[in-house]
Amino acid sequence: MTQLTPGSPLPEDAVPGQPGGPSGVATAARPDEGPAARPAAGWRLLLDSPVNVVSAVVLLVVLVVALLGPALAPYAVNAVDVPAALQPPSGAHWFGTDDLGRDVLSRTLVATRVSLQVAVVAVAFALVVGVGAGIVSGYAGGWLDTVLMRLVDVMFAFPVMLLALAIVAVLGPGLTTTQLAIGIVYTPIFARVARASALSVRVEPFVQVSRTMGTGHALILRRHILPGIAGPVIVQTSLSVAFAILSEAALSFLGLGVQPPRPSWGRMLFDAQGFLSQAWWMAVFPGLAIFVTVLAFNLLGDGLRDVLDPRQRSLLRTRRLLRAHRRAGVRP
Amino acid sequence: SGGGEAVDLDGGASGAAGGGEATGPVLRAAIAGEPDQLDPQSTSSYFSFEVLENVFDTLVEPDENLEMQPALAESWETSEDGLTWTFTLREGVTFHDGSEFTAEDVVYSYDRIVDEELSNAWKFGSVTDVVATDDSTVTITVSAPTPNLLSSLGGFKGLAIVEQANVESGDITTKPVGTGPFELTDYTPGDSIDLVANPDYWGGAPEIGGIHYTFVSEGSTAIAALQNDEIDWTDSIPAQQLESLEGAEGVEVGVTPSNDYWYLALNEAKEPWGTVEARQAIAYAIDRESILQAVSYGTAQENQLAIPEDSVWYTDYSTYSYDEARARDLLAQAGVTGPVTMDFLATSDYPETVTAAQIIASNLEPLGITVNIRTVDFATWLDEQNSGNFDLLMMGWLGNIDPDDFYYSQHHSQGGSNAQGYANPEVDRLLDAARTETDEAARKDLYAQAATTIADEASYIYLYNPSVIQAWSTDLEGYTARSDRAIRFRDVTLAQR
Amino acid sequence: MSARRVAPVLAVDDLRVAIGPTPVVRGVSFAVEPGQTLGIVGESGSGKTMTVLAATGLLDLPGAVVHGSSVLGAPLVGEAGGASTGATAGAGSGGTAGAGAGDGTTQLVGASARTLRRVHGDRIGFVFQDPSTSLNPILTLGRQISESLEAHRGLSGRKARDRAFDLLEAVGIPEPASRLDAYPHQLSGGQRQRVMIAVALACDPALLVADEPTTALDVTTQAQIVELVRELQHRLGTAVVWISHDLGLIGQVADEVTVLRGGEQVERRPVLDLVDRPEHPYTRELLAARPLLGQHRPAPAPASAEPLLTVEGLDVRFAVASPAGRTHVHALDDVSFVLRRGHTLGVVGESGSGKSTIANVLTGLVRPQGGRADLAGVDVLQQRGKALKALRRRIAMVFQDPFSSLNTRSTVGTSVSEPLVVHGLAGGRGGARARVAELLRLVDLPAAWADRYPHELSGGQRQRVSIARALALEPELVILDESTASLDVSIQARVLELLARLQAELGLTYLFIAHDLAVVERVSHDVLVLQRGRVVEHRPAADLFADPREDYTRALLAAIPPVRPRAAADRPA
Amino acid sequence: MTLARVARFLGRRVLHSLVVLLGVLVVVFALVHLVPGDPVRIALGTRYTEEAYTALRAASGLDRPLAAQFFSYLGGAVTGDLGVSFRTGQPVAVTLLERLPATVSLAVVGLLVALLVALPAGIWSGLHEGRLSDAIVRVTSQAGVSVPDFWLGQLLILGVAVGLGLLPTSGYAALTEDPAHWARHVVLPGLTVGLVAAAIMTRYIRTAVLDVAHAGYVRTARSKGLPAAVVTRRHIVRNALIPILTITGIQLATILGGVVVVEVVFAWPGLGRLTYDAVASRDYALVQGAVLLVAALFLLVNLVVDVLYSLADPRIRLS
Ligand SMILES: Nc1ncnc2c1ncn2[C@@H]1O[C@H](COP(=O)(O)OP(=O)(O)OP(=O)(O)O)[C@@H](O)[C@H]1O
Ligand SMILES: Nc1ncnc2c1ncn2[C@@H]1O[C@H](COP(=O)(O)OP(=O)(O)OP(=O)(O)O)[C@@H](O)[C@H]1O
Ligand SMILES: [Mg+2]
Ligand SMILES: [Mg+2]
Repeated sequence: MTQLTPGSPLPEDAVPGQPGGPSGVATAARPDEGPAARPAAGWRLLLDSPVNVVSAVVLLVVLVVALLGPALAPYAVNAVDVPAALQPPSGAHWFGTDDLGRDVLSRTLVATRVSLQVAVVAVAFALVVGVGAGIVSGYAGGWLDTVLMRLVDVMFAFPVMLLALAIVAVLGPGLTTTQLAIGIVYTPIFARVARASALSVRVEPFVQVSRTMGTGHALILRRHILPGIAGPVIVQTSLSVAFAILSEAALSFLGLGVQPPRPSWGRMLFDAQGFLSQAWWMAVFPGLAIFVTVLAFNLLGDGLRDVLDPRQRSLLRTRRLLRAHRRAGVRP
Repeated sequence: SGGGEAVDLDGGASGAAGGGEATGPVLRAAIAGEPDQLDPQSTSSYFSFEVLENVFDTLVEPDENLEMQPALAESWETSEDGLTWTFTLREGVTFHDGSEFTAEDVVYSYDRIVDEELSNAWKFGSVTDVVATDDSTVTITVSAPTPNLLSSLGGFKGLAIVEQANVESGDITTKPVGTGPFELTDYTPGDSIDLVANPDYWGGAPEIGGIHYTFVSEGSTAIAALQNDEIDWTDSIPAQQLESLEGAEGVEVGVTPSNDYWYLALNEAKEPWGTVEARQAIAYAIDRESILQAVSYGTAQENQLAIPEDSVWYTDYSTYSYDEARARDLLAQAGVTGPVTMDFLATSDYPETVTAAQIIASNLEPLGITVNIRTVDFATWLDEQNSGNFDLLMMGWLGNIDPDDFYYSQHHSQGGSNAQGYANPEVDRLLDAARTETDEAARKDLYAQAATTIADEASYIYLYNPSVIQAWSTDLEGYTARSDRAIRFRDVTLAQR
Repeated sequence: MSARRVAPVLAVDDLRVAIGPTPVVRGVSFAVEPGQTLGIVGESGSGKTMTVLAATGLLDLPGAVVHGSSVLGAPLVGEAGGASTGATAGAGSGGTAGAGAGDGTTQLVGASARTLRRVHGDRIGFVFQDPSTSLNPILTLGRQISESLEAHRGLSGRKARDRAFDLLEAVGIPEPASRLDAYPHQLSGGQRQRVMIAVALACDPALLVADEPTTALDVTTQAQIVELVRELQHRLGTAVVWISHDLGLIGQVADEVTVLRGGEQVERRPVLDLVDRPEHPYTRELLAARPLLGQHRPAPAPASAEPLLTVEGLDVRFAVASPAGRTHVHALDDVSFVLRRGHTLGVVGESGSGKSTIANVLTGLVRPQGGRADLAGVDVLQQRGKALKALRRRIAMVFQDPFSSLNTRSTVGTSVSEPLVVHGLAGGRGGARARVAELLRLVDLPAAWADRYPHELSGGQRQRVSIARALALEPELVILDESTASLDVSIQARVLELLARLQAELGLTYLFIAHDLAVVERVSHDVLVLQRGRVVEHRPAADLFADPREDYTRALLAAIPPVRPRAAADRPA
Repeated sequence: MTLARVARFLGRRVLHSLVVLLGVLVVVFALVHLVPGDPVRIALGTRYTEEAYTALRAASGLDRPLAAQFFSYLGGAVTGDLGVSFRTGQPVAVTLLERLPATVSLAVVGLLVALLVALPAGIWSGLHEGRLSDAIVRVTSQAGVSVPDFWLGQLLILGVAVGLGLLPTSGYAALTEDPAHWARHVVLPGLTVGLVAAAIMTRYIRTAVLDVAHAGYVRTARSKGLPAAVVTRRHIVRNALIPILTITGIQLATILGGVVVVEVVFAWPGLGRLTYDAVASRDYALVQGAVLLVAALFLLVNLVVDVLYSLADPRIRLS
C-alpha cells in the first residue's frame, strides 16, 4: 500500500520529461538572434514555493537530528526505568515514556538516524544497481536490454511488501536484511527511470553528434548520458527515500525490521501496539515523525519534479514573474 | 442421533445440533492465535490445545487443584511393587463418529506416541508395556516405580486418546475425532473453528450448543470485541490492558496464578558462564522487580524457584536480590575483568523475552556487559538453543504438574532439555531418587534439595510464575480460569442472547 | 482588392497582450472582410498565435492580460460579399450575436465565456498547426464534425451525419461515407488537416482562423491544403486569417498582410504592395531572405574535381514495432551517387523519403543491409577501431535542430572542443582554447562566447556553434541535415551565406539535405531527389531546375511559392 | 480483421505475462533454495527428529537435485500444485485459495473507496490546475501518500472503534455466508486501504487529466464552442480514462499484494496475513506459494487492463 507506490510502473509520473529536451518546448521562449537573458536558476525556482521551503527546512532539521541524535536526546536512549513507565507527556518527558520507562522524545530523536540510515542505504543501493543496469540497458540496447528489462518486469510483478517479506523470511530479520530487502525492492524503479532517460538522451541529436565525431562510449556516458539522467534520478531518489522510510517502518512494525533495543520509528510503533489505549503518545509521536519526514521528502520530490520538468518549468517562471510584478505594485 | 455419521452442520456460529436435540447458545471465544494443526499428539501449540481440550479426553485428568481424577479411565490400581498399573475404562463411550471407544484405542494412542517419537514420548520414559487386557482394561507396566505416571498420562491433551482411522486417513490434522464434550465440525484456516456440543458425552451433554473460536492476536482488538459483545470469552489480553478491563460492565476478569514459570539460562559451554560465580553475578545484577512489572504489570508472582507458591510441592527460596556491588564482586571472582559482550537469544513469538531482554541489557550495562539482543522466530530460537548458539536466553515452561516435570529434563546432566549444559552429580542423584520415591514427603524433600542447589548454582535463574489472564462476559457462568491453562467449556452455561 | 467597402467580419484595434509583466503583443490592428484573407507573418515568437487567440477569445493562459478591441461583425456572409453561401448557411445564425453592441456586432475582448462559446465554432472556425494532435483520438471523425453542429445548430442523428458527409466530401476525403466512422489515426497527416478544416467549416463560419495549418505537412501536401482553402473560401465567401512564418506561402494565400516582429505590427499592406514596395526595413529583409527559385546559384565548382565520396547500392531496412506487430520500412533502396571534392550535393525529398538515413549511414549511426560507400579510397562502412576513428575526423555532421544538437549543460567551448579532446588534438588547455576561439571567429562569433551556455544563444548562433564544432577536425566532407530548416528565413539566409563562404575558403565538400528546393537550389551543384527510399533523379542542379524529368520532382517544384504572390495573379488589381 | 489484430496483440501480451511469470517462479524458487540454512530443519523446530526430517524432506522433494526440484515445482505450479505447507502439512494451493476471497473482497472495497475519492478529486484538481483547490488536493493527497497505512489503521481503531464504539475492530465473515457481518467488519480496513490508495490514485489521475487537458484536441473542442461540461466529459475525461484504467488496474494489483500490514492490524484473514504468519514461522513452501499467487494475480490484472485498454483505445483496436 503506502509502500507500494514507487513500484507502480507509470511512465507519466515515474519519468519526468528531459530537462532541456526537445519535446514540448516549442512554445517556450525561443530567442532570435541576440542572446536571451539567463533564466532563473533551478534552485531559485525551487525555493520560490513556500511548500518547498518548508519541506527543505523540515528535512534540514531531520538531517541535523539524524546526525546529532544522541547528543540532542535528553535521556539515554535505552535507559530503562520501569517505575516511570507509561507517563504521559510532561515537562520532564515531553513525549512521555514508554512501557519500560524510556523517554519517547529521546528515542524518537535517536530513531531518526536509524530510520533515515536504512532508507538512505537502501535507496543508495537501489540507485547504484538500478541506475547502472538502467544505463547499460538503455544505452547498449539489444539483447542485454531485453534481458535486463524482463528481469525488471519480473521484479515489478512482486508486490513490494511481499518481496521484502520473502527476503526477510530467507535472510532473517535485522538491520542489514532490511536495508537489503528495501534496496532490492526499489532497484527496478531506478532501472526503469534511468533506462527511459538514457534512451531519450541517447537519441538526442547532441549525443548523435558526439557519436559521429567518434567519441567513445565512456566519454558519451560521462559527459552526456549521466548528466542527462540526473534530473529524473534525483526526483526518483527523493520520492524513493520517502517510500523507503515507510517500508522500513512497515517491516519494523511487523517486528521484522530493526531489532530492539535499537529504536527506529517503525519499531517504536511496533512497541506501542499493545499500549494504544493507555499510552497514545507511544504511537502518536513516532508516527508523526514518519509522517512529517515522508511528507517533506514527497513534497520536495514534487517540487524538484516541477523544476526539472521543462513544461512545469516555464509555468513556474511565469508565476515567478507574475509574483514579482505584483509585489512591485505594477499592473500589467 | 447418537450413532451413525457425524452430524453435518451448516458450519455457522449459529450451529444447531442435528437429530432434534435441544441446543443452547453458541459460545464465541477469541483465542490469541491460530492452531498450527489439530492433531493433539503432534502439535505443540497452546492455541491447538485451547480448542482440543474440549474435543479430546485423556485417561485421567487434573481437577482444579491439579489432582488427577478419572476421565476415560473410571478407576485404576497400582501393584504392590508399583510396577504395574491397571486402568478400568469407562463403558459406553463413543467417538464423535459414533465408533466405540475401547482399550485398543488407548493402546494405539500410546504406541503411536512412543513409536513415532512424538514430542511427548519422553513421558513414557519408564513405561515398558501398554496392554489391553480386555475391551475395558488397560495394563501399563513400568520399569521403576513412577509416582507421576497419572500426571504424565493426564496432565494435558497431548496424551489424548485418538482414533486410529482418523489418524490413518490424515484427517486428524484438520478434522480430528475425539471422545470429548464437543465435536469439531468446521475449521476455516485463518478465520475460525466451530465445535458443536456432543449430546452423548460421558460426562453429560454440555449446556451450551457449541463453541465458535476465532483467532485474534491483537489484545486491544479482542478487548474491544469483548466489550462490544462480539465475543464471550478471550485470553488475548495483554497484561497492561487488564486495568482497563477491570470494572468494565458485563465483563468478568479471571487472573489465576499459573504453574508456568519463566527463567534465564546461561550457556555454560561458553566462558565465562561455565563458572558458577559468573552466573550468580548475573542473578544478582538483574532487576527482577522491573522485569516483573514490565512483562506482567503486577500480575505475575516473583519466584526464585520453579514451582509456584500454591502448589503442594512449593519450596521457599529467596537468595537473590538486586545487588550491583555483589554482582561486581562475583564477576571479579569469576575472573572477568574486561568488557564482555553477551548474545541474548529472544524470540518474537514470546514478546516477554524481548521486553525482559531490554531491561536486562540496561541492568548489565554498568557491569561492562554489552548485551546484543537477537530476536528470532520460535522455530529458529529452538534451533539456536539446541545448537548452543547463545550466551543468555529467557524462556518459560508451561503446563507442568509433577515436580519431575519441573526439574528433571532441565537440570539432570542427561536431561533432554538441558540446553544450558548444567551438570552436577549430586543434583543428578537427587533427581533420579525423587523420580521413583513413592513417599510423598520424602519426595518433596528430595526435590527441595535439588531445586535449591540448582538455583544456588544458577543453572536456571528463575524469575517468576505468570498468571493466567482471561476475560469473559458475565453472561458466561460456571467458568473458571485454571492454573494449568486448560480451557474447559463443558460445564459452562451461557445466557440466551 | 474589391472596390466596395463592406463591414469587416473581424475588426481588431490596438490589441495588446501581456503574459504577466511581459508584453508579447504590442498593439496590433487589422480587419478582414468577407471572402478576404488576412495573412499574419513573422518569425517564431513574434506573437502571431497570441494575436489571433486573444482576438478571438480563445487565449487560455494563466496570467495573460488582453487589452484593446476585437469586434466580430454581424452581417451574414451572403449579404455582404455577394459570394454564394453554403447550402445550409443562414438558417438560424441570425440571432446569435451576444451581448455586444446594439448593432449586432460582438466585442470579443473581455466577452463572457457564454458569448464566446456561442461564437466559437459557429461564427469562427479554427484550424491549428499540428493535425496529429488536434483531433481527438478516441472519437470518430463523424462525431467530431457533428459536435459543433449539435451545439450550435441543434442538428443530430441522420441530419448531422449527412452534413458531416457533405463536409468530408467537400474537403476532398476519399470515400467519405466509410470515413465517418473512422478514427484520426487511420488517416494521413494531410487528410487529418482536411478533416480539421471540415470541423472548422461545419457551421459555415464567417471567419476561419488558420494558425500555421501546413507547417507540419509536406510541401506537396501543403500545396493541396492551400488550394483547398482557397477553393472553399471562394465557394463560401468565408473570411480567413492565415498565420505563417513563411512569407512565400502568405504571398500565395493572402489579400492583405500584417507583419509582426517582437509582438509589434511593423507593416500592414495589401499583399502586392507589400511585395512590390515594402516600406519597413524588416519587411524588406524578410522578402530578401525568402528562398525563391531561380534567384541564387552557388559559386561554380571545378567540374574536373576528383570524386570524394562514391556511394553504391545502399540498402537500409528498419524493423518497426507497432501495436499490431513487426513490419519493415525500406528506408533506402539501391541508392548510388558520386560527390566530387569541393562540390555540394543537395538531397531533397518528402519527409520520410530517406534523406537523413543516408547521412546516418555515412556517419555510422545506422548500419546498412547492403551497398558500399567510398571516401577517397577508404571504405566508409568497413572501418574498425583506429581506422574508424581516423575516418570520423574526415566526415562531420551538422544536425537540423540547433536547440537539441548542443548539450544544454555544456558551455559552447566544451561542445566545440569535444572533437578535439576525443581525437587527442586539444594540445593542452591553452591550445584547445585557442583553437575554439579560432573556430568561433570562423563562424562569426566572438571568441569570448566560449563560456556561454546554449540557452544564452539564439537559434542562429547555436547553429553557428554546431558548424564550428563540425569544422573543428578540418573534415573533408560536411553533412548538413536540414541544418537551416528550423531557422527563421532571415537567419537561414545568413547561415547559408556562411556555409558558402566556408566552402570557398576551406574547399569543403557538402552533402546538403533539405526538403526546401529553393534552399537546395541556392547551394547545390548537383541534386539528388529521393522518393520512398529510391533515387528518382540525380543531375546537375541547373539542369534539374530548368527541366525536371520526373512528376515527383515537378510536384516538389510546383509546391514552391512563386516570386510574385499568386493572389496577385488571380486578382489583377 | 480488427478482431484478429486485437487477438494478436493480446496473444503477445499473454505470452509476455507468461514469460514474466516464469521469471517470478525462478526468482521465488531461487530465493528459497539458494540461501543458507535448512528450511526443513527450521520448519520442524520442536518436532525435529531424524525420521521426521527425512520424511518432510522427501515429502517436499528437497532431497532431489535442484534442477529436478525446479521442474517438478514448475510442473506442479502449472497444474495448481504448490506443494505442502511445512507447518500444517496442508496443500499450499488449498490454503491460499481459502484465504484469497478475504483479500480480494478487501481489495475490491479498498479500490471502490479509492475510486470514490480519487476520481472526483483527481479530475477536479487536474481541471483546476494552479488554483487553491488544486493546491489543497495536491497537498492532501501528498499527505495521504505519506501516512503509514498501519498507523492510519491504528488511529481509525482508536478513534472509531475504541473511542466511539461504532464498529468492530477486527474479525471477518465470508461475504457469501454473512454479508451483514462482513460489511460491518470491512469498513475500517477497507477505509484504511482505500484512503491510502485514494491518495496515490488522486495524484495519478490528476496527472492523466492534466496531460489530456493540455492536448491539442481539447483546444480544438473549445474552439468549437462546445459547452464546458461537454469539453470536460467527452474530450478530457474520456481520454484521461484510458490511463486512469491502467492506474486503477495497477492499483488493484498493488492492493492485492500490499495489504499485509493492514490485514495484520485488523486481523483480516487474507493472503497478506497468511504470508506474514508464514514468514514468522518460516514456512517457506507457503511463502513461495503466496508470493507466486500474488504475482500471478498482478499479471492477470494487468492483462485484463490491457484487454480493456485495447478495447477502449481505437488506436490499438484498429491500428
Ligand atoms: N504558454 C506561454 N507562456 C509564456 N509565454 C508564452 C507562452 N506561449 C507563448 N509565449 C510567449 O509569447 C510570445 C508570442 O508567442 P506566439 O506563440 O504568439 O508566437 P508565434 O509568432 O505564434 O510563434 P511560432 O511561429 O513559434 O508559433 C513569445 O515570446 C512566447 O515566448
Ligand atoms: N531508427 C529508425 N527506426 C525505424 N524506422 C526508421 C528509423 N529511422 C528512420 N526510419 C524510417 O525510415 C524512413 C526514412 O527516414 P529518414 O529519417 O531518412 O527520412 P527523411 O527523409 O530524413 O525525413 P524528414 O524529412 O522527415 O527528416 C522513414 O519512413 C522513417 O520512419
Ligand atoms: Mg504560433
Ligand atoms: Mg530527416
